Amino acid sequence: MSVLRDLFTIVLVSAGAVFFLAGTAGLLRFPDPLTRLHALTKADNLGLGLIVIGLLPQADGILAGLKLVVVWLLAQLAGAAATRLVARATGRPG
Amino acid sequence: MAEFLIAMAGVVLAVVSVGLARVLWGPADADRLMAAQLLGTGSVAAVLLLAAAVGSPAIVDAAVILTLLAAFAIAAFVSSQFDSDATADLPRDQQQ
Amino acid sequence: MSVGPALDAGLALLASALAVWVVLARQAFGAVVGFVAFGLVLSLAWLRLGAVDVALTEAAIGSGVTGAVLLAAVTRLHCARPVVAAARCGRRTRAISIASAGLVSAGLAALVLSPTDPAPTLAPQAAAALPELGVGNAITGILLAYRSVDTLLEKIVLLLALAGIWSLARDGAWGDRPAPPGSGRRDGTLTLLGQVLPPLGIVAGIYIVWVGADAPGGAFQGGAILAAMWILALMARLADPPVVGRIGVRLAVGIGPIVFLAIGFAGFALPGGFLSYPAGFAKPLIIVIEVALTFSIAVVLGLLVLGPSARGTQR
Amino acid sequence: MSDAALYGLCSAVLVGVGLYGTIVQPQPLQKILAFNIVGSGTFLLFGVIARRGAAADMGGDPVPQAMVITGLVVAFSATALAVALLLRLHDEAGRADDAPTPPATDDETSGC
Repeated sequence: MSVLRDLFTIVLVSAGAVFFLAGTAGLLRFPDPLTRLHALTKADNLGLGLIVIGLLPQADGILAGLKLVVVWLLAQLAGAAATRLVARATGRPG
Repeated sequence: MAEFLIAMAGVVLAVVSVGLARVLWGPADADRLMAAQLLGTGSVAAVLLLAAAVGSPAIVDAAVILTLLAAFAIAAFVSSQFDSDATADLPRDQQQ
Repeated sequence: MSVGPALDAGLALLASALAVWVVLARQAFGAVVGFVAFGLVLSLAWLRLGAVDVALTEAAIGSGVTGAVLLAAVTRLHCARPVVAAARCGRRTRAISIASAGLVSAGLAALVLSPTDPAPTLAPQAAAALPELGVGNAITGILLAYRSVDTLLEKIVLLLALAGIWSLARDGAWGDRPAPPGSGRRDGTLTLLGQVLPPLGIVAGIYIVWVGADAPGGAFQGGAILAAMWILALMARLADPPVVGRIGVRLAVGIGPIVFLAIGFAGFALPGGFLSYPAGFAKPLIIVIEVALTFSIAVVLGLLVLGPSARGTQR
Repeated sequence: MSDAALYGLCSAVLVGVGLYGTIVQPQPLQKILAFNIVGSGTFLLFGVIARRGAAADMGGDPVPQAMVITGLVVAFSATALAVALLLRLHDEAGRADDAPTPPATDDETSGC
C-alpha cells in the first residue's frame, strides 16, 4: 500500500517538474511576451497543481492536505490575476 | 522517499532558475517580471516538496506567505506601471 | 542524504549569482527584479538552515514588502530624467574596491571555515526556560520575553523611520493623506484581486500570528501579511490612505509599543524588574503584547510603504 | 562540506559583492540594493552560527535567529526611508531641471 502511495507521488511530482521544464523552455524560447506568458501559466497551474496532488498522499491528516490545496488555490487565483495584469502591462489590449 | 522529494525540489528550482535568464535579457520589463513569477511559483513548489520531505507542516506556511506576497508584488508592479502610462502625456507639474 | 548538499550548493550559488547581477546590472528595473528573486532564494536557504521563522520573515518582509517598495520606486524613477549625473568610478577606484571587498570576504570565509568547538549555543538554556513561559516556540519566547528590550527598541526604530518618511512631506501636505499606491486608474482585475485576496490574506496573517506561540510564525510575519493586504486594497482603490495627522492613526501606530512599555513598567511593581512577567501570567501577557504589536506593525509597515503625505490625492 | 560551511561561504561572498556594489555602483537605487545585500550576507552568517549551535532538539540556536528577525525588520525600515529620500531627491531634481540653472546635486557623485 505504501509502495503504491509512494509510486503515485513519484509519478505526479515528476510530471509536475516536467511542466515546470516546459514553462521555462517556453519562457526562454517563445518569440513575444504574450506567448511567453502563455507558457508561464502552464507551469503555474499544472506544474504546481500536479505537485500538490502528488504530495497529498504524503500529508499527515486531512487538515494538512487541505492546506496544500489552499496553497494551490491561492496560487491559481493570484496567478490568473497576475497573468492578466502582466498581459495588460505588455501594452496590448488584454 | 524524503531523498526523492528533496531531489525534486532541487530539480524544480534548477529548471526555474534557468528561466531567470529572462531577467538578464528582458527585453521588456514584463518579461523580467514573468521570470520572477516563475521563480516564485517554483519556490512555492520547492517549499511544499521540502515540507513533505522533512515532515514539518509549519514549512507549508512559508508557501502560503510566498504565494500571497508574490501576488502582492506583481500587483504593485502593474499598478505603478499603469501610473507611468497614464501620466506620460500630462505636463510635468500635474504628475505630482 | 546525498541530495541535500547538492541542493544547498545550488541555492548558495544561485544566491551569489543573483547578488552579482543586482550589483552589476546596468538597468535598475532588472536589478530590482533580481533582488526580489534573491530574497526568494534566501528564504529557501533559511528553510534549509532549519530556521523556519526566519524563512517566513524573509519571504514576507525581505522579499515581499521590500520588493513592492522597490518596484513602485523604480517605475517612478524610470519615467523621468535621472536624478544625478551618475559618475562611473575610475579604474583605480574599482581595483581598490574589489581588493578591499575581497579582503573582507576572505576574512569572513576564514572565520566560517574555522569553527570553534564546541560551537557556542544558548539553545539548551532557551529550551529549559520555555515551560515557565508557556510558549512552545523558542523564538517567540526570545523575542517577547528573554530579549524583549531588543524587540521594543526595534519598534522604536520602525517609528523613527516612519517619522523620517513623514517629515519628507512638502509643507502644504503636512499631516495629510499619502498618495495612494499605484495610479488612479481603476482596473477590473486589480479590483477583483483587491476584493478577493485581502480576506484570505487577513485570515492567513492572523493564523500566522496565532500559531506563532507554539510553531514558526509571529507578530512580524503576520503583521507584514496584513500590511500587504491593506496596501493591495488601497491599490485597487477600495479604500483611501489615512490622513496621517489624525489622532486615530497616531494611536494605531503607537499602540503596540505603548502596551509593551506599560507591561514593561508594570514589571517594576509586580515581579520586580523592567519587562519581567509575573509567574503564571507570562503567556497571557505575551499574547496581549503580541496582538497589539501585530496591529501596530501592520499599520506602520503599510504607512512606510505608502510614503510621505502628498496634497490633493483625494480623487 | 557541511551545509553550515557552505552557506557560510555564501554569506562571505554576499558581503563582499554587496560591499563592492555599495562603493562602485553609480545609481543610488542600486547602491541601496547593494547595501541590502551586505545586510543579507550578515544575516546569513548569523544563520550559520545558529545552525552550528543546534542543540536541545532545535534545528539551530534560537537566539541568533531571533536577532535576524529583528534585523530584517530594521533593514526594511531603513530601506523604506532611503527609498523615500531618493524619491524626494528625484522630485527636487526634476523640478530644478525646469529652472535655468540646476542646483548642485553632486553630493551623490562626489563620494565616488
